[in-house]
Amino acid sequence: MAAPAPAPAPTPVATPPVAPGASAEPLLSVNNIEVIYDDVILVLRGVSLAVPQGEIVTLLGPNGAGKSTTLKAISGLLRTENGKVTRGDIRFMGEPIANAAPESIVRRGIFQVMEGRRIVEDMTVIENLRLGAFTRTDGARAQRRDIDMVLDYFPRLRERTGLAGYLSGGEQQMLAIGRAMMARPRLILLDEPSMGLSPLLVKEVFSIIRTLNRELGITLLLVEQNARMALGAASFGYIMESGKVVMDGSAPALMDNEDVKEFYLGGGGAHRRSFKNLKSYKRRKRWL
Amino acid sequence: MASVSMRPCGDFRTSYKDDSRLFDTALTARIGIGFLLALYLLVGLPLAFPGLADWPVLGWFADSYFLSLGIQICLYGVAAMGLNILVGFTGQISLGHAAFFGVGAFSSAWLNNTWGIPVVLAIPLAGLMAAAVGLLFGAPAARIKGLYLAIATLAAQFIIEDLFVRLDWFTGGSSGAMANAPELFGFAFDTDQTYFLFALTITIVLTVLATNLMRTRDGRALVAVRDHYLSAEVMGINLTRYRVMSFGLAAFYAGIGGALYAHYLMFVSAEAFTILLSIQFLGMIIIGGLGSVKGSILGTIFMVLLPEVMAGGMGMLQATEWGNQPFLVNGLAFLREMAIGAAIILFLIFEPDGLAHRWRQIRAYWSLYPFSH
Amino acid sequence: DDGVFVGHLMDITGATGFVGKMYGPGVADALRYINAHGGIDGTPLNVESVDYAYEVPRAISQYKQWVSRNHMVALQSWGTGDTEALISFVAKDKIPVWSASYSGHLTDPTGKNPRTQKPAPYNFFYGPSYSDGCRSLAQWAADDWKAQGREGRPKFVHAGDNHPYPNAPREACGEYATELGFDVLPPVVVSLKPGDFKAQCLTIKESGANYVYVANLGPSTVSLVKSCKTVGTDVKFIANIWGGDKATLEAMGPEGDGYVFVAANAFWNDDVPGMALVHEIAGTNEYRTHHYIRGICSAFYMKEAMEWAKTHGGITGENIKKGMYAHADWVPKGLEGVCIPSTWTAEDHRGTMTTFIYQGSYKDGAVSIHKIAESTLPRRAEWLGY
Amino acid sequence: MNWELLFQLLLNGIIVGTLYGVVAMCFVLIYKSTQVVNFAQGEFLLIGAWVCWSLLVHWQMPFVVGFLFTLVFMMAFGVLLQIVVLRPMIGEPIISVIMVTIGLSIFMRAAVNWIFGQSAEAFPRIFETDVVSVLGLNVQPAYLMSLVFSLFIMAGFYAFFRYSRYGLAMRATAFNQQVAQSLGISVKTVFALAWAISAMVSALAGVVIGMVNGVSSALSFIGIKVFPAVILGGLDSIVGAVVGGLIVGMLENTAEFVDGQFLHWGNMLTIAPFWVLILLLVLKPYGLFGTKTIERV
Amino acid sequence: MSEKQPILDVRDVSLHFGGVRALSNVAFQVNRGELFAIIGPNGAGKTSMMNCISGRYSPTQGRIFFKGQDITGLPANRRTEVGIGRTFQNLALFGHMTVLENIMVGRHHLLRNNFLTGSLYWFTGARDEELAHRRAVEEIIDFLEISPIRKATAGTLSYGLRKRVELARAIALKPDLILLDEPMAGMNQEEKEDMARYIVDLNEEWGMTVIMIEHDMGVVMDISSRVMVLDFGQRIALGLPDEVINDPYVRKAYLGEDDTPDEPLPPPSVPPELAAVAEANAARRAAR
Ligand SMILES: Nc1ncnc2c1ncn2[C@@H]1O[C@H](COP(=O)(O)OP(=O)(O)OP(=O)(O)O)[C@@H](O)[C@H]1O
Ligand SMILES: Nc1ncnc2c1ncn2[C@@H]1O[C@H](COP(=O)(O)OP(=O)(O)OP(=O)(O)O)[C@@H](O)[C@H]1O
Ligand SMILES: [Mg+2]
Ligand SMILES: [Mg+2]
Repeated sequence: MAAPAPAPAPTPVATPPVAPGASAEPLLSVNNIEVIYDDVILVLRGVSLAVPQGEIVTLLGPNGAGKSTTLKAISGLLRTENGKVTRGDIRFMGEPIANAAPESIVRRGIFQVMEGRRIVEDMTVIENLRLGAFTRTDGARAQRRDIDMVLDYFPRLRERTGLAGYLSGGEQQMLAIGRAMMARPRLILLDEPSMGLSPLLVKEVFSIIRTLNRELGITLLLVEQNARMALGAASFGYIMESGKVVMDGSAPALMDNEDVKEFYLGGGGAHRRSFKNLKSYKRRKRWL
Repeated sequence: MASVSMRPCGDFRTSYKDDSRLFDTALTARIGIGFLLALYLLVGLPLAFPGLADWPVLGWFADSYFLSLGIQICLYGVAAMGLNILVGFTGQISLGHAAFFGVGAFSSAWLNNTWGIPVVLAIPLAGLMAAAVGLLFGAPAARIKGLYLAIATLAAQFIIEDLFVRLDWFTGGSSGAMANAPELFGFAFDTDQTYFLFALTITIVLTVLATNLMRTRDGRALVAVRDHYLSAEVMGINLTRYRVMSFGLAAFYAGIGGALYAHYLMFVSAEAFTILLSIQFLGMIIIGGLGSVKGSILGTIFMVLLPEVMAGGMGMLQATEWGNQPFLVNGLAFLREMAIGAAIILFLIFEPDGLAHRWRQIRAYWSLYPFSH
Repeated sequence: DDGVFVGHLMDITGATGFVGKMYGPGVADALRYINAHGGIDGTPLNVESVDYAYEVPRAISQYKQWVSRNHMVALQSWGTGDTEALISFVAKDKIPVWSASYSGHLTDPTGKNPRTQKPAPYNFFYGPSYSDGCRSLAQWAADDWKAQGREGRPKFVHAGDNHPYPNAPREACGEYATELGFDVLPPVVVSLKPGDFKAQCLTIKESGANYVYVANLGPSTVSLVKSCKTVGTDVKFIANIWGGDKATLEAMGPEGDGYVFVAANAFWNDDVPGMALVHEIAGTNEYRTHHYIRGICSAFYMKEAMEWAKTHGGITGENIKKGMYAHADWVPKGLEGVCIPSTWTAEDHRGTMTTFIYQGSYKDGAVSIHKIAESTLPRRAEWLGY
Repeated sequence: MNWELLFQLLLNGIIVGTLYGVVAMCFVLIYKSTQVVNFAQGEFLLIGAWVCWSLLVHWQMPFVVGFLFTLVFMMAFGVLLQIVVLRPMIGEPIISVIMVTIGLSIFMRAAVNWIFGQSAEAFPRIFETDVVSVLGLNVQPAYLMSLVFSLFIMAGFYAFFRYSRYGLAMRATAFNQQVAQSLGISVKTVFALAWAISAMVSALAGVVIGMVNGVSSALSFIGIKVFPAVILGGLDSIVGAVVGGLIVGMLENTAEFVDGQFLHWGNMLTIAPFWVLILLLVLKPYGLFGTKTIERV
Repeated sequence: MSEKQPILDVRDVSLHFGGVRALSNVAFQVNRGELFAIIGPNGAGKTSMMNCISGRYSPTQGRIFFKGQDITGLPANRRTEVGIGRTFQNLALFGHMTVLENIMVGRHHLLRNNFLTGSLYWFTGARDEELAHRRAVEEIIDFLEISPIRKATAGTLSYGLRKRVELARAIALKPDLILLDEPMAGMNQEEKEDMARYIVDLNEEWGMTVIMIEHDMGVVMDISSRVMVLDFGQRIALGLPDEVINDPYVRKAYLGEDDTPDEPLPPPSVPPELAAVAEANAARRAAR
């Protein structure tokens, strides 16, 4: 079973740009950016990546590499954490958006699903979903239809009538993704969507991601720890470490890479290494 | 993994003991202690040899205006430190700190006047009495949280203020109570010079105590309660106990500050401990920096000096030809008030994390210099 | 001659600014006038007037600054809080103070009265103490009751905030009222901040009070009178020295008709010899309230005490204080008929036991004020400092 | 027992309490959208009342016109305030913002006292009669006007938070500004809206109170006086604010009754609400209608 | 095994929130030294179960015994003393404290100084006590390899690092039973391997009994001794990992496995615009 039958796919609100000749330009391009928190802590040191229209691109890397920071730099949310893009530029549909106000970036069609769910706890599921559609202007009826669509994707949420704060971790994750769907953006930045989800739901989420991409034409930049799933869904991947992109390539190429296999996929493809038997602490490879 | 420790390069610690010193480096320790010693000396010298008071620089340290500002900084600073324990460290906003300050002031005067307890003993006892009242009014903190608690403390402020006027036997009712100067071995601290040294000593002791508290078990528990009380509970911390205890501690410090106030002015009246003072205390710690012992003092300095500086500024404005404009002549006093309000606003816009934060940043900058960024 | 320094604390912007901005300029104008006319026999007064916004700490640091920097010899000050806080300091520094805080206990320089907590040897004020002011109103009310030919014991009630200033005369006055044959009802607490006092007025109405002593000042009294009129409370309001003046009556409008208050000097339009000087000091014909004029009196008593000091060993705080004791039934030169003859002695700082009682009336949108009585209380020993 | 007096006092409590409720609603509005406790609320009242007063007295405007002008002015004022002072504080610790409102209140009070003076001024006569009798209690007609207005305002607020997109946005902003921004909500706009509405409605209350008590700097104290009302109702509940206001109004008057008739302790009218406040909070830590914060791990 | 007394004995615990039945009559036992895993779909009640054991919630019905003692009504903060420690699914660090202080809080119940003796630091032995415990804490820090961030403020750490600090804090409690709520969420393969290592070591070398909620079936299969499956608040399976994983209901409801395989991946292709960025990144890497 793939995704539960999605509601008749409505046409995307944010139609991809059709300007001729624009196809050479990726939808989103990040050029050599540097990010500093609190005026002193340098976190990203020259990160470049591109997300073409209509693709799923994934960003992998260990904890603390700066993946979330990269996403926040794109969505402008960095500002709210006292961070700044101090060098390089970020272009969305050819226009610079580095350090722009987050709400204006959302209006342009970039929507970030933040790490750690971040739903509005003292609102109900429906209210959270309505909030997702805040920037939309296509009327209450379209939004109601979309709410139905989201609830079809995540039937569990339908039964949850209390405050969202009382949902279980996984339910909150569903809600966060559903909220992004409500915004109908051009580009969704997904920060670890599979975190805390059961295997079944991880599969569902990834098939939803593919559906979003294929049927609604939404482009995605996906930060994931579940590299197997991520590379399975994406067409291209970047690997970050210590604030730098250390490797990139098409998804199949990355999946074939020995280092990627070792550190992100858990040993050579088919036969998994057992967690139990890693008696000695492993070698560490760093691309520094 | 980025290490975010901000310590000067080349400063390595070889033992945990080194790592837990009061001052970050030997240098800051020397500067800090040296500064305080110099202060004692500079104030003490003209006191011992009155002739020195006429010397150019030493004279400033015998100037009772400066000293009275210093005394105010000490006594409000102690109380602000207490409030910072409650608000900054434990995360419970209090709008009733002035009331506890008042309890300390009245208690100390009462203990001394009615029971003949020497002032130097009455002051710590007053701290304890204030702490008892603090615990009483802090008890609801076991159940009430956040702004609800803040408003409950506002209620405490008004209730205690009302009691000040009501409890004649204790406070002298609406006509207030007299207080005596502290004495030690027959030596009275009744001039600005001596009282400054007296208050300074108490302030230093209480600052050290607070700093120690914050780096040991109970201090950490307070911060834990603020940052994440649910996980604090699972770490074995009794939430109720610490929430209420921080009220007691805050009130203790406030009480000592109030007692110092009483024995400096030698008169205590309920009028002095209004909600406005409570708000000023809050201003001190917010401006100084929440959750910083040092910040409490810095903020107090700011709040005590601000009106004085503004008054000075207005004096200068008055001296210019501009100052003769009729609208200014009448409005000078209002302008000063407005300037105080504006200073607070501007300060917070540009320094929302308080002076202590800026202090740390400057230090980090210099210790990383020339490799900042 | 470099002159001597006089500090002047006033409240323009603070909680009592409503009357502070009438009294303060009276003092300031008078001191300016004195300087312009030769100072203290040639010694100029270096005056600094500071608005301390009724904040005690500010008053203290200002005081300290004046003492240590300017060698202040005398202080003109203002409110209850700062005056009380400075009692010990001024006694130690030997700096006489003329305040506008008229609490009874300030009149006991030696601590004769057992109730006096701490003697206030360097504190002076011009005018009746709050207690004496209230006593004379009680006396007037007793007469008024009789004059109306009404029967039974009249009911007297104190209405004021639960604060040092309004509370100052409460017990003293209540005792005297009882002695005069009043039924003294439990006091009614009315906030110093104006508000809706209908609830209190209903209580007053219910209690059947006849005379309400208004212990607050300014806007609060306006609210009280208006609220009481709204609910239909039929009482006579009698107000202390800060509770009534033209500005207050104007704000009351028609409801202020018949409002009685106590004062300690002649009024701006009164036909008395000294009033010309008052007008000259003000430098204007615009109406000034009696608070302004009382400020002038306060300044002039100080001036003449300084003059005495100058000829008796120099203008020092100690000598000025003695200068205050040099005359009996004393009216500063040029202010005849304005200030009430006063006597201070080393044992008794009650300058005057005489008060004027005024009444406001409202007619066709205009407010006018008339003196309706003059009362002199006996200088009872047990009233000293109480 | 004097039943008639008690009845009159209670009635008075209800009438005064409605006004508390209106001011409390302004509080709640700002709290609900920004988590900020606005200590400058009282100054909004003050400014509103003075502006209206001078329009009527100095500019001789008819009441309705002057009143509308005042509302427009206050709205602009609220927006301006947001742009100049509060916008830079977006994303800063809430407690700093609360302190800013304290700074604002000092600033505004001084400015207003300078411009308008500190004496109490009476509003010109607006209604035909000075007093109207409600069930035997004489009250000023302004109160009846406010009663009507508050009903409208209450309904408006309720609908706003319930149905409007911006109402939802405000709640989200209060929950977490970062989250709100990530949803495309302009925190600035939300702030501007909240402050503008709050300033406007406060002005309305200021005018009514000014008509009853006279306009004076003491109006600003109402800002603190309504705290018990706000908290009794629950910080984030519009309905709670109104109920809280009514309770405080009746409580004050009941206290006055008990005190004036039996206890003679004095000052109960002011103090009793605070005692009740503490007791009630111990029993119901989120007020009567406040939402419990979610405690989950 | 069966003759040993279980360290934890959960007897028919039910937990209701209004209408929501988070747990219904769940019973199980955990033996001393076990590494016990709880799995189940999102919202199944796993975290709720853990909350009941750690004292956050008190069960609506049923009793919980720990080391033979009935702890059902014991306040949460007293449970550290009897030997229960835990980590949280949603991060619950003390954000403004340094990592070191966070872990020191874990020693709370082992320290004896109070605010009085603590204030007098040098004179009451508070310092010696602090230093002694500091040593223990440093050991934990070394064990978990977080010494570089010892002095970092916890709130600024990346997600994965915070999880590790949480584990450190829980270890600092010196519990006999440690409850881990999704310790590996948000980690990549390499980090999961590390974490698995730590958990196995904790269990085998430090001798702690572990109850772990985890969605990564690889980890669960490899390192746990027994697995319990919850669904809709009910225990639907309990047994050795191999048995449980082969339970058809588990396979369907949790793993979602008897379904059609994933849709075929999109054809691997590197869009031209990505090639340019990849080149630039490569050049930068070469330059370093
Ligand atoms: N607000 C902040 N202030 C200071 N430093 C920060 C802040 N946010 C993140 N950092 C630092 O930036 C670095 C990168 O963090 P980031 O959250 O981007 O990592 P990540 O790749 O998303 O890791 P994870 O997989 O664990 O989520 C970390 O070292 C972290 O400590
Ligand atoms: N405090 C509470 N109030 C109301 N409902 C709650 C509360 N805590 C949990 N629930 C509900 O109980 C159910 C179980 O939640 P729980 O957090 O235990 O799930 P979980 O198994 O940990 O799921 P996940 O894997 O998604 O974290 C959920 O439906 C949740 O909405
Ligand atoms: Mg991240
Ligand atoms: Mg869970």
